[in-house]
Amino acid sequence: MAETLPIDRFPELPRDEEGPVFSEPWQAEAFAMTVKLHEAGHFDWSEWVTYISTEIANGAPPDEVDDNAIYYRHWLNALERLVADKGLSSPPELVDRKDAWRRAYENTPHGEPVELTSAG
Amino acid sequence: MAKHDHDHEHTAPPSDPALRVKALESLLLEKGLIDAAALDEIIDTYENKIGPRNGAAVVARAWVDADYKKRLLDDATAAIAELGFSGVQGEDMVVVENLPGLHNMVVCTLCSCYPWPTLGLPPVWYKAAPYRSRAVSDPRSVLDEFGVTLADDVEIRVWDSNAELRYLVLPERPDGTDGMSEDQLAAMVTRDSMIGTGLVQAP
Amino acid sequence: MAVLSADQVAGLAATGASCRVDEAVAPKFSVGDHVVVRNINPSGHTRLPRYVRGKRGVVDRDHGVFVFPDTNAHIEGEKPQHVYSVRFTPRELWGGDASERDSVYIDMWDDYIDPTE
Amino acid sequence: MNGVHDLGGMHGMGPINPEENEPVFHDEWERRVFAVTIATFGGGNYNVDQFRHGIERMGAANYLSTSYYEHWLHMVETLMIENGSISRDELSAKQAQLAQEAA
Repeated sequence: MAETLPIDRFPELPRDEEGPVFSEPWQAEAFAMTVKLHEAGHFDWSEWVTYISTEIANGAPPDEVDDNAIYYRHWLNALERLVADKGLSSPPELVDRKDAWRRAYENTPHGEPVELTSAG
Repeated sequence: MAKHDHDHEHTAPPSDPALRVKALESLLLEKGLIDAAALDEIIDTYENKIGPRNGAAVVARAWVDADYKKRLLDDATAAIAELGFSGVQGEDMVVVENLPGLHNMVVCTLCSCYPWPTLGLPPVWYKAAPYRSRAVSDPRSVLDEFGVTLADDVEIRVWDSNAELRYLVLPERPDGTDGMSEDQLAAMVTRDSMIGTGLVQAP
Repeated sequence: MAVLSADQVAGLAATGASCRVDEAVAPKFSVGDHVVVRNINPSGHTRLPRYVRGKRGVVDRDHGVFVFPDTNAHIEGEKPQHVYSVRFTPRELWGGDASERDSVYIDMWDDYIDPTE
Repeated sequence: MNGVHDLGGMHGMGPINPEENEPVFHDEWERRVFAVTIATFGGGNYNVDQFRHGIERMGAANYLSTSYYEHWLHMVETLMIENGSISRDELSAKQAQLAQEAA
Protein backbone atom coordinates (compact mmCIF):
# COMPACT_ATOMS: atom_id res chain seq x y z
CA MET A 1 0.00 0.00 0.00
CA ALA A 2 2.80 2.38 0.90
CA GLU A 3 3.70 3.28 -2.72
CA THR A 4 0.18 4.56 -3.40
CA LEU A 5 0.19 6.73 -0.29
CA PRO A 6 0.89 10.48 -0.55
CA ILE A 7 3.85 10.12 1.80
CA ASP A 8 5.41 13.30 0.43
CA ARG A 9 2.63 15.15 2.20
CA PHE A 10 3.38 13.69 5.64
CA PRO A 11 5.65 16.24 7.33
CA GLU A 12 9.03 14.97 8.53
CA LEU A 13 8.12 11.32 7.87
CA PRO A 14 11.19 9.10 8.46
CA ARG A 15 11.78 7.41 5.07
CA ASP A 16 14.29 6.06 2.61
CA GLU A 17 14.02 5.56 -1.18
CA GLU A 18 11.61 2.64 -0.68
CA GLY A 19 9.19 4.44 1.62
CA PRO A 20 8.60 4.87 5.34
CA VAL A 21 11.14 3.36 7.76
CA PHE A 22 10.38 2.02 11.21
CA SER A 23 12.70 1.13 14.08
CA GLU A 24 10.12 -0.87 16.06
CA PRO A 25 7.11 -2.92 14.97
CA TRP A 26 4.66 -0.71 16.85
CA GLN A 27 5.56 2.17 14.55
CA ALA A 28 4.56 0.17 11.48
CA GLU A 29 1.36 -0.89 13.25
CA ALA A 30 0.48 2.74 13.98
CA PHE A 31 1.18 3.64 10.37
CA ALA A 32 -0.91 0.76 9.03
CA MET A 33 -3.80 1.51 11.37
CA THR A 34 -3.89 5.09 10.09
CA VAL A 35 -3.92 3.94 6.46
CA LYS A 36 -6.80 1.54 7.20
CA LEU A 37 -8.86 4.25 8.87
CA HIS A 38 -8.24 6.52 5.89
CA GLU A 39 -9.25 3.77 3.46
CA ALA A 40 -12.42 3.23 5.46
CA GLY A 41 -13.25 6.88 4.75
CA HIS A 42 -12.96 8.28 8.27
CA PHE A 43 -10.75 11.22 7.29
CA ASP A 44 -8.83 12.61 4.34
CA TRP A 45 -5.08 13.09 4.22
CA SER A 46 -5.25 16.88 4.54
CA GLU A 47 -6.97 16.39 7.92
CA TRP A 48 -4.26 13.95 8.89
CA VAL A 49 -1.54 16.43 7.96
CA THR A 50 -3.17 19.01 10.26
CA TYR A 51 -3.22 16.56 13.19
CA ILE A 52 0.31 15.27 12.77
CA SER A 53 1.65 18.81 12.24
CA THR A 54 0.04 19.94 15.50
CA GLU A 55 1.69 17.09 17.37
CA ILE A 56 5.10 17.85 15.87
CA ALA A 57 4.66 21.50 16.87
CA ASN A 58 3.83 20.35 20.41
CA GLY A 59 7.39 19.12 20.82
CA ALA A 60 8.95 15.73 21.43
CA PRO A 61 8.00 13.49 24.35
CA PRO A 62 10.77 13.58 26.99
CA ASP A 63 11.13 9.82 27.34
CA GLU A 64 12.31 8.96 23.80
CA VAL A 65 15.73 9.55 22.26
CA ASP A 66 15.33 7.64 18.98
CA ASP A 67 14.14 9.89 16.10
CA ASN A 68 11.77 7.28 14.67
CA ALA A 69 10.29 6.60 18.10
CA ILE A 70 9.78 10.33 18.68
CA TYR A 71 8.12 10.68 15.30
CA TYR A 72 5.74 7.77 15.83
CA ARG A 73 4.85 8.94 19.34
CA HIS A 74 3.64 12.11 17.58
CA TRP A 75 1.86 9.88 15.10
CA LEU A 76 0.09 7.88 17.81
CA ASN A 77 -0.89 11.04 19.70
CA ALA A 78 -2.34 12.47 16.49
CA LEU A 79 -4.21 9.23 15.81
CA GLU A 80 -5.64 9.18 19.34
CA ARG A 81 -6.87 12.74 18.99
CA LEU A 82 -8.30 12.12 15.53
CA VAL A 83 -10.27 9.01 16.50
CA ALA A 84 -11.60 10.82 19.58
CA ASP A 85 -12.60 13.92 17.56
CA LYS A 86 -14.28 11.72 14.93
CA GLY A 87 -16.14 9.80 17.61
CA LEU A 88 -14.52 6.53 16.47
CA SER A 89 -13.31 5.72 19.96
CA SER A 90 -13.80 7.27 23.37
CA PRO A 91 -10.83 8.11 25.58
CA PRO A 92 -11.72 5.37 28.11
CA GLU A 93 -11.69 2.82 25.27
CA LEU A 94 -8.29 4.10 24.21
CA VAL A 95 -6.93 3.50 27.70
CA ASP A 96 -8.27 -0.07 27.73
CA ARG A 97 -6.69 -0.65 24.35
CA LYS A 98 -3.39 0.89 25.46
CA ASP A 99 -3.36 -1.49 28.40
CA ALA A 100 -3.89 -4.41 26.00
CA TRP A 101 -1.00 -3.22 23.84
CA ARG A 102 1.25 -2.83 26.89
CA ARG A 103 0.57 -6.42 27.88
CA ALA A 104 1.18 -7.52 24.30
CA TYR A 105 4.60 -5.83 24.37
CA GLU A 106 5.50 -7.42 27.66
CA ASN A 107 4.60 -10.84 26.28
CA THR A 108 6.52 -10.40 23.03
CA PRO A 109 10.21 -11.36 22.72
CA HIS A 110 12.47 -8.58 21.45
CA GLY A 111 12.50 -8.23 17.67
CA GLU A 112 9.32 -10.20 16.98
CA PRO A 113 6.20 -8.50 15.67
CA VAL A 114 3.86 -7.38 18.40
CA GLU A 115 0.27 -8.47 18.00
CA LEU A 116 -2.69 -7.68 20.16
CA THR A 117 -3.45 -11.38 20.43
CA SER A 118 -0.35 -11.57 22.64
CA ALA A 119 -2.04 -9.43 25.25
CA GLY A 120 -3.05 -12.57 27.14
CA MET B 1 2.67 -15.89 17.16
CA ALA B 2 4.69 -14.60 20.07
CA LYS B 3 6.03 -16.90 22.74
CA HIS B 4 5.23 -16.27 26.37
CA ASP B 5 8.63 -16.42 27.98
CA HIS B 6 9.75 -14.37 30.94
CA ASP B 7 13.48 -14.84 30.34
CA HIS B 8 13.52 -12.76 27.19
CA GLU B 9 14.21 -9.06 26.95
CA HIS B 10 10.91 -7.23 26.80
CA THR B 11 10.30 -5.17 23.69
CA ALA B 12 9.28 -1.99 25.50
CA PRO B 13 9.82 -2.02 29.26
CA PRO B 14 7.29 0.26 30.97
CA SER B 15 8.95 3.40 32.28
CA ASP B 16 9.18 3.51 36.04
CA PRO B 17 8.36 6.93 37.54
CA ALA B 18 10.56 6.31 40.61
CA LEU B 19 13.59 5.76 38.39
CA ARG B 20 12.71 8.64 36.11
CA VAL B 21 12.33 11.18 38.92
CA LYS B 22 15.56 10.00 40.53
CA ALA B 23 17.36 10.54 37.22
CA LEU B 24 15.80 13.98 36.74
CA GLU B 25 16.47 15.08 40.32
CA SER B 26 20.11 13.95 40.34
CA LEU B 27 20.78 15.55 36.95
CA LEU B 28 19.29 18.88 38.06
CA LEU B 29 21.22 18.73 41.36
CA GLU B 30 24.51 17.99 39.56
CA LYS B 31 23.94 20.96 37.29
CA GLY B 32 23.13 23.22 40.25
CA LEU B 33 19.64 23.97 38.91
CA ILE B 34 17.90 22.92 42.13
CA ASP B 35 18.99 22.91 45.78
CA ALA B 36 18.75 19.73 47.87
CA ALA B 37 17.82 21.52 51.10
CA ALA B 38 15.05 23.40 49.29
CA LEU B 39 13.53 20.09 48.16
CA ASP B 40 13.35 18.85 51.77
CA GLU B 41 11.84 22.16 52.88
CA ILE B 42 9.18 22.02 50.13
CA ILE B 43 8.15 18.49 51.10
CA ASP B 44 8.01 19.34 54.82
CA THR B 45 5.91 22.45 54.14
CA TYR B 46 3.26 20.74 52.04
CA GLU B 47 3.23 17.40 53.84
CA ASN B 48 3.20 18.70 57.42
CA LYS B 49 2.46 22.41 57.67
CA ILE B 50 -0.31 23.17 55.18
CA GLY B 51 -3.58 21.26 55.10
CA PRO B 52 -7.35 21.41 55.53
CA ARG B 53 -7.05 22.41 59.21
CA ASN B 54 -6.25 25.89 57.86
CA GLY B 55 -9.51 26.05 55.92
CA ALA B 56 -11.41 24.67 58.92
CA ALA B 57 -10.09 27.55 61.03
CA VAL B 58 -11.41 30.02 58.43
CA VAL B 59 -14.84 28.36 58.43
CA ALA B 60 -15.07 28.26 62.24
CA ARG B 61 -14.11 31.93 62.48
CA ALA B 62 -16.80 32.84 59.95
CA TRP B 63 -19.37 30.87 61.97
CA VAL B 64 -18.64 32.71 65.22
CA ASP B 65 -17.82 36.19 63.92
CA ALA B 66 -20.41 37.84 61.63
CA ASP B 67 -18.07 40.70 60.71
CA TYR B 68 -15.35 38.26 59.70
CA LYS B 69 -17.85 36.31 57.61
CA LYS B 70 -18.85 39.49 55.78
CA ARG B 71 -15.19 40.30 55.04
CA LEU B 72 -14.65 36.71 53.93
CA LEU B 73 -17.48 36.82 51.42
CA ASP B 74 -16.50 40.32 50.19
CA ASP B 75 -12.73 39.80 49.86
CA ALA B 76 -11.77 36.23 50.65
CA THR B 77 -8.06 36.63 49.90
CA ALA B 78 -7.64 39.41 52.49
CA ALA B 79 -9.88 37.77 55.11
CA ILE B 80 -8.06 34.43 54.83
CA ALA B 81 -4.70 36.24 55.04
CA GLU B 82 -5.87 37.74 58.38
CA LEU B 83 -5.57 34.21 59.79
CA GLY B 84 -2.14 33.80 58.20
CA PHE B 85 -3.07 31.62 55.22
CA SER B 86 -1.98 32.84 51.81
CA GLY B 87 0.39 31.99 49.00
CA VAL B 88 0.86 29.54 46.15
CA GLN B 89 -2.46 28.42 44.63
CA GLY B 90 -4.37 30.70 47.01
CA GLU B 91 -3.28 34.07 45.66
CA ASP B 92 -6.82 35.00 44.60
CA MET B 93 -9.53 33.39 46.69
CA VAL B 94 -13.33 33.32 46.43
CA VAL B 95 -15.52 31.92 49.21
CA VAL B 96 -19.03 30.72 48.31
CA GLU B 97 -21.57 30.22 51.09
CA ASN B 98 -23.94 27.29 51.51
CA LEU B 99 -27.39 28.33 52.74
CA PRO B 100 -30.65 26.50 53.39
CA GLY B 101 -31.75 25.49 49.87
CA LEU B 102 -28.36 26.29 48.26
CA HIS B 103 -25.34 23.99 47.89
CA ASN B 104 -21.99 24.89 46.31
CA MET B 105 -19.38 22.53 44.91
CA VAL B 106 -15.93 23.13 43.37
CA VAL B 107 -14.12 21.33 40.53
CA CYS B 108 -11.32 21.98 38.05
CA THR B 109 -12.34 20.26 34.80
CA LEU B 110 -9.12 21.17 32.94
CA CYS B 111 -6.52 20.15 35.52
CA SER B 112 -6.58 20.08 39.32
CA CYS B 113 -6.68 23.68 40.56
CA TYR B 114 -7.27 23.68 44.30
CA PRO B 115 -6.75 26.21 47.14
CA TRP B 116 -3.48 24.92 48.64
CA PRO B 117 -3.04 27.41 51.53
CA THR B 118 -6.44 26.52 53.01
CA LEU B 119 -6.92 22.87 51.97
CA GLY B 120 -3.39 21.56 51.33
CA LEU B 121 -2.68 19.42 48.27
CA PRO B 122 -5.73 17.85 46.59
CA PRO B 123 -6.76 14.22 47.08
CA VAL B 124 -6.36 11.79 44.17
CA TRP B 125 -10.09 11.67 43.35
CA TYR B 126 -10.21 15.47 42.90
CA LYS B 127 -7.44 15.22 40.29
CA ALA B 128 -8.81 12.16 38.47
CA ALA B 129 -11.04 11.92 35.38
CA PRO B 130 -14.28 10.58 36.98
CA TYR B 131 -14.83 13.60 39.29
CA ARG B 132 -13.57 16.18 36.78
CA SER B 133 -15.76 14.88 33.96
CA ARG B 134 -18.99 14.48 35.92
CA ALA B 135 -19.02 17.29 38.51
CA VAL B 136 -20.23 19.85 35.95
CA SER B 137 -22.69 17.65 34.05
CA ASP B 138 -24.21 15.52 36.81
CA PRO B 139 -23.34 16.94 40.24
CA ARG B 140 -26.17 15.09 42.01
CA SER B 141 -24.79 11.69 41.02
CA VAL B 142 -21.37 12.81 42.22
CA LEU B 143 -22.80 13.92 45.55
CA ASP B 144 -24.60 10.56 45.84
CA GLU B 145 -21.25 8.81 45.59
CA PHE B 146 -20.02 10.90 48.52
CA GLY B 147 -23.13 9.99 50.51
CA VAL B 148 -24.57 13.50 50.23
CA THR B 149 -28.24 13.45 49.32
CA LEU B 150 -29.83 16.85 48.80
CA ALA B 151 -33.56 17.47 48.57
CA ASP B 152 -34.77 17.92 44.99
CA ASP B 153 -35.51 21.59 45.59
CA VAL B 154 -31.99 22.43 46.75
CA GLU B 155 -30.20 24.59 44.19
CA ILE B 156 -26.72 23.40 43.22
CA ARG B 157 -24.00 25.77 42.07
CA VAL B 158 -20.88 24.19 40.60
CA TRP B 159 -17.76 26.35 40.36
CA ASP B 160 -15.23 25.31 37.69
CA SER B 161 -11.90 26.88 38.70
CA ASN B 162 -10.48 27.11 35.18
CA ALA B 163 -8.84 30.52 35.78
CA GLU B 164 -6.62 31.75 38.63
CA LEU B 165 -9.42 32.16 41.18
CA ARG B 166 -9.44 29.46 43.84
CA TYR B 167 -12.74 28.56 45.48
CA LEU B 168 -13.55 27.51 49.04
CA VAL B 169 -17.04 26.47 50.15
CA LEU B 170 -18.30 27.92 53.45
CA PRO B 171 -20.46 25.03 54.68
CA GLU B 172 -23.60 25.48 56.78
CA ARG B 173 -23.09 25.42 60.53
CA PRO B 174 -24.98 22.39 61.86
CA ASP B 175 -27.84 22.80 64.35
CA GLY B 176 -27.13 22.07 67.99
CA THR B 177 -23.64 23.61 68.01
CA ASP B 178 -24.54 26.91 69.72
CA GLY B 179 -22.43 26.38 72.81
CA MET B 180 -19.33 25.17 71.02
CA SER B 181 -15.99 27.00 70.98
CA GLU B 182 -14.28 28.09 67.78
CA ASP B 183 -11.78 25.23 68.16
CA GLN B 184 -14.53 22.67 68.68
CA LEU B 185 -16.31 23.96 65.61
CA ALA B 186 -13.12 23.84 63.52
CA ALA B 187 -12.59 20.21 64.52
CA MET B 188 -15.94 19.27 62.90
CA VAL B 189 -15.15 20.87 59.53
CA THR B 190 -13.99 18.31 56.95
CA ARG B 191 -11.97 18.83 53.80
CA ASP B 192 -14.85 17.54 51.67
CA SER B 193 -17.30 20.02 53.21
CA MET B 194 -15.05 22.85 51.96
CA ILE B 195 -14.90 21.34 48.44
CA GLY B 196 -18.67 20.84 48.53
CA THR B 197 -18.66 17.05 48.35
CA GLY B 198 -19.54 16.78 52.04
CA LEU B 199 -21.70 18.42 54.72
CA VAL B 200 -20.61 19.28 58.25
CA GLN B 201 -22.30 16.97 60.76
CA ALA B 202 -22.78 17.81 64.42
CA PRO B 203 -20.95 15.23 66.57
CA MET C 1 18.39 31.11 36.02
CA ALA C 2 17.62 31.62 39.74
CA VAL C 3 17.82 28.57 41.99
CA LEU C 4 15.24 28.36 44.76
CA SER C 5 17.02 28.06 48.13
CA ALA C 6 15.66 26.41 51.27
CA ASP C 7 15.21 29.74 53.06
CA GLN C 8 13.12 31.04 50.15
CA VAL C 9 10.64 28.16 50.31
CA ALA C 10 8.52 29.55 53.15
CA GLY C 11 8.33 32.91 51.39
CA LEU C 12 7.31 31.38 48.09
CA ALA C 13 4.69 29.20 49.76
CA ALA C 14 3.29 32.18 51.70
CA THR C 15 3.23 34.81 48.96
CA GLY C 16 2.82 32.73 45.81
CA ALA C 17 2.91 34.13 42.31
CA SER C 18 -0.36 35.81 41.47
CA CYS C 19 -1.40 36.03 37.83
CA ARG C 20 -3.39 39.16 38.74
CA VAL C 21 -2.02 42.17 36.89
CA ASP C 22 -1.99 45.61 38.46
CA GLU C 23 -2.85 47.45 35.29
CA ALA C 24 -5.82 49.64 34.38
CA VAL C 25 -7.46 47.66 31.60
CA ALA C 26 -11.05 48.59 30.73
CA PRO C 27 -13.54 45.76 31.17
CA LYS C 28 -15.52 44.80 28.06
CA PHE C 29 -18.47 43.52 30.12
CA SER C 30 -20.48 44.42 33.21
CA VAL C 31 -22.26 42.29 35.77
CA GLY C 32 -25.61 41.22 34.32
CA ASP C 33 -24.46 41.26 30.68
CA HIS C 34 -25.64 38.37 28.52
CA VAL C 35 -22.71 36.76 26.70
CA VAL C 36 -21.98 33.90 24.33
CA VAL C 37 -18.72 31.95 24.56
CA ARG C 38 -16.59 31.94 21.43
CA ASN C 39 -16.48 28.61 19.63
CA ILE C 40 -12.73 28.44 19.14
CA ASN C 41 -10.45 25.42 18.69
CA PRO C 42 -6.95 26.79 19.22
CA SER C 43 -4.02 24.48 18.48
CA GLY C 44 -2.08 25.98 21.40
CA HIS C 45 -2.91 26.32 25.10
CA THR C 46 -6.29 27.58 26.27
CA ARG C 47 -8.32 27.64 29.49
CA LEU C 48 -11.59 27.67 27.59
CA PRO C 49 -13.17 24.22 28.07
CA ARG C 50 -15.10 22.66 25.20
CA TYR C 51 -18.29 22.21 27.20
CA VAL C 52 -19.00 25.95 27.32
CA ARG C 53 -17.98 26.85 23.76
CA GLY C 54 -20.90 28.41 21.87
CA LYS C 55 -23.03 28.50 25.06
CA ARG C 56 -24.91 31.48 26.47
CA GLY C 57 -24.47 32.74 30.00
CA VAL C 58 -24.67 35.81 32.21
CA VAL C 59 -21.78 37.75 33.77
CA ASP C 60 -22.06 37.29 37.54
CA ARG C 61 -18.93 38.95 38.90
CA ASP C 62 -15.85 40.81 37.66
CA HIS C 63 -12.69 39.36 39.24
CA GLY C 64 -10.32 42.04 37.90
CA VAL C 65 -7.39 41.90 35.48
CA PHE C 66 -5.31 38.76 34.90
CA VAL C 67 -2.62 37.42 32.58
CA PHE C 68 -4.11 35.74 29.47
CA PRO C 69 -3.03 32.08 29.46
CA ASP C 70 -3.47 31.48 25.72
CA THR C 71 -0.56 33.82 24.96
CA ASN C 72 1.43 33.48 28.20
CA ALA C 73 1.83 29.70 27.70
CA HIS C 74 3.70 30.42 24.47
CA ILE C 75 5.70 33.43 25.74
CA GLU C 76 3.69 35.65 23.44
CA GLY C 77 2.94 38.28 26.07
CA GLU C 78 0.69 38.62 29.11
CA LYS C 79 -2.16 40.36 27.25
CA PRO C 80 -3.79 41.39 30.56
CA GLN C 81 -7.59 41.49 30.57
CA HIS C 82 -10.60 41.11 32.84
CA VAL C 83 -11.78 37.73 34.08
CA TYR C 84 -15.45 37.27 34.94
CA SER C 85 -17.42 34.58 36.66
CA VAL C 86 -20.09 33.65 34.10
CA ARG C 87 -23.21 31.69 35.07
CA PHE C 88 -24.64 28.96 32.81
CA THR C 89 -27.72 26.83 33.34
CA PRO C 90 -27.32 23.06 33.03
CA ARG C 91 -30.06 23.12 30.36
CA GLU C 92 -27.97 25.51 28.23
CA LEU C 93 -24.88 23.33 28.66
CA TRP C 94 -26.34 19.83 28.46
CA GLY C 95 -29.77 20.34 26.87
CA GLY C 96 -32.76 18.09 27.29
CA ASP C 97 -34.47 18.13 30.65
CA ALA C 98 -31.44 19.34 32.62
CA SER C 99 -32.20 21.80 35.41
CA GLU C 100 -32.96 25.48 34.77
CA ARG C 101 -32.44 26.41 38.41
CA ASP C 102 -29.01 24.92 39.11
CA SER C 103 -25.93 26.58 37.66
CA VAL C 104 -22.35 26.10 36.57
CA TYR C 105 -20.08 29.10 37.14
CA ILE C 106 -16.90 29.30 35.12
CA ASP C 107 -14.26 32.02 34.81
CA MET C 108 -14.00 33.66 31.40
CA TRP C 109 -11.36 36.06 30.10
CA ASP C 110 -12.57 38.97 27.93
CA ASP C 111 -11.18 37.25 24.82
CA TYR C 112 -13.34 34.16 25.39
CA ILE C 113 -16.75 35.87 25.21
CA ASP C 114 -18.90 38.07 22.97
CA PRO C 115 -22.03 40.08 23.76
CA THR C 116 -25.40 38.64 22.72
CA GLU C 117 -28.24 40.73 21.38
CA MET D 1 -5.60 22.84 22.48
CA ASN D 2 -8.35 20.28 22.27
CA GLY D 3 -7.14 17.42 24.38
CA VAL D 4 -8.31 14.72 26.70
CA HIS D 5 -7.39 16.89 29.73
CA ASP D 6 -10.53 18.92 28.88
CA LEU D 7 -12.78 16.50 30.76
CA GLY D 8 -15.90 18.50 31.60
CA GLY D 9 -19.00 16.54 30.56
CA MET D 10 -17.10 13.54 29.17
CA HIS D 11 -18.81 10.15 29.66
CA GLY D 12 -17.61 6.74 30.72
CA MET D 13 -14.87 7.64 33.20
CA GLY D 14 -16.21 5.33 35.92
CA PRO D 15 -16.76 5.78 39.66
CA ILE D 16 -14.93 8.37 41.79
CA ASN D 17 -13.69 6.03 44.55
CA PRO D 18 -12.53 8.46 47.26
CA GLU D 19 -9.86 6.98 49.55
CA GLU D 20 -10.47 7.07 53.33
CA ASN D 21 -7.82 9.00 55.28
CA GLU D 22 -5.75 9.53 52.19
CA PRO D 23 -2.09 10.49 52.83
CA VAL D 24 -0.66 13.64 51.21
CA PHE D 25 1.76 11.48 49.21
CA HIS D 26 1.40 7.77 48.43
CA ASP D 27 5.03 7.04 47.67
CA GLU D 28 8.48 8.57 48.05
CA TRP D 29 8.73 9.23 44.29
CA GLU D 30 5.60 11.42 44.49
CA ARG D 31 7.31 13.56 47.17
CA ARG D 32 10.37 13.92 44.93
CA VAL D 33 8.30 14.86 41.84
CA PHE D 34 6.38 17.44 43.85
CA ALA D 35 9.57 18.98 45.30
CA VAL D 36 11.47 19.03 41.99
CA THR D 37 8.45 20.67 40.33
CA ILE D 38 8.05 23.40 42.95
CA ALA D 39 11.83 23.99 43.00
CA THR D 40 12.07 24.39 39.21
CA PHE D 41 8.88 26.46 39.05
CA GLY D 42 10.02 28.63 41.99
CA GLY D 43 13.40 29.05 40.29
CA GLY D 44 11.64 30.72 37.37
CA ASN D 45 12.22 28.00 34.77
CA TYR D 46 8.65 28.21 33.41
CA ASN D 47 5.38 29.99 34.11
CA VAL D 48 2.12 28.41 35.28
CA ASP D 49 0.63 28.39 31.77
CA GLN D 50 3.68 26.66 30.28
CA PHE D 51 3.37 24.18 33.18
CA ARG D 52 -0.24 23.35 32.26
CA HIS D 53 0.48 23.22 28.53
CA GLY D 54 3.38 20.85 29.22
CA ILE D 55 0.89 18.38 30.69
CA GLU D 56 -1.78 18.89 28.03
CA ARG D 57 0.70 17.91 25.33
CA MET D 58 0.84 14.32 26.64
CA GLY D 59 -0.98 11.88 24.37
CA ALA D 60 -4.57 11.01 25.31
CA ALA D 61 -4.04 7.40 26.36
CA ASN D 62 -0.81 8.30 28.15
CA TYR D 63 -2.55 11.13 30.05
CA LEU D 64 -5.50 9.02 31.16
CA SER D 65 -3.48 5.97 32.12
CA THR D 66 -0.95 7.80 34.32
CA SER D 67 -1.34 9.51 37.68
CA TYR D 68 -1.21 13.18 38.61
CA TYR D 69 2.45 13.21 39.68
CA GLU D 70 3.45 11.27 36.56
CA HIS D 71 1.87 14.14 34.60
CA TRP D 72 4.05 16.57 36.57
CA LEU D 73 7.15 14.44 35.97
CA HIS D 74 6.46 14.36 32.22
CA MET D 75 5.96 18.14 32.27
CA VAL D 76 9.19 18.97 34.15
CA GLU D 77 11.20 16.63 31.89
CA THR D 78 9.62 18.22 28.80
CA LEU D 79 10.08 21.86 29.85
CA MET D 80 13.62 21.44 31.21
CA ILE D 81 14.65 19.75 27.93
CA GLU D 82 12.93 22.45 25.88
CA ASN D 83 14.53 25.33 27.78
CA GLY D 84 17.96 23.72 27.32
CA SER D 85 18.64 23.05 31.02
CA ILE D 86 19.18 19.36 30.31
CA SER D 87 19.33 17.27 27.15
CA ARG D 88 17.28 14.27 26.17
CA ASP D 89 20.45 12.18 25.90
CA GLU D 90 21.76 13.25 29.32
CA LEU D 91 18.46 12.31 30.92
CA SER D 92 18.29 8.96 29.21
CA ALA D 93 21.95 8.21 30.10
CA LYS D 94 21.25 9.07 33.75
CA GLN D 95 18.22 6.77 33.75
CA ALA D 96 20.29 3.93 32.29
CA GLN D 97 23.06 4.51 34.85
CA LEU D 98 20.62 4.47 37.78
CA ALA D 99 18.83 1.40 36.44
CA GLN D 100 22.17 -0.42 36.19
CA GLU D 101 23.18 0.62 39.72
CA ALA D 102 19.83 -0.62 41.03
CA ALA D 103 20.08 -3.96 39.21
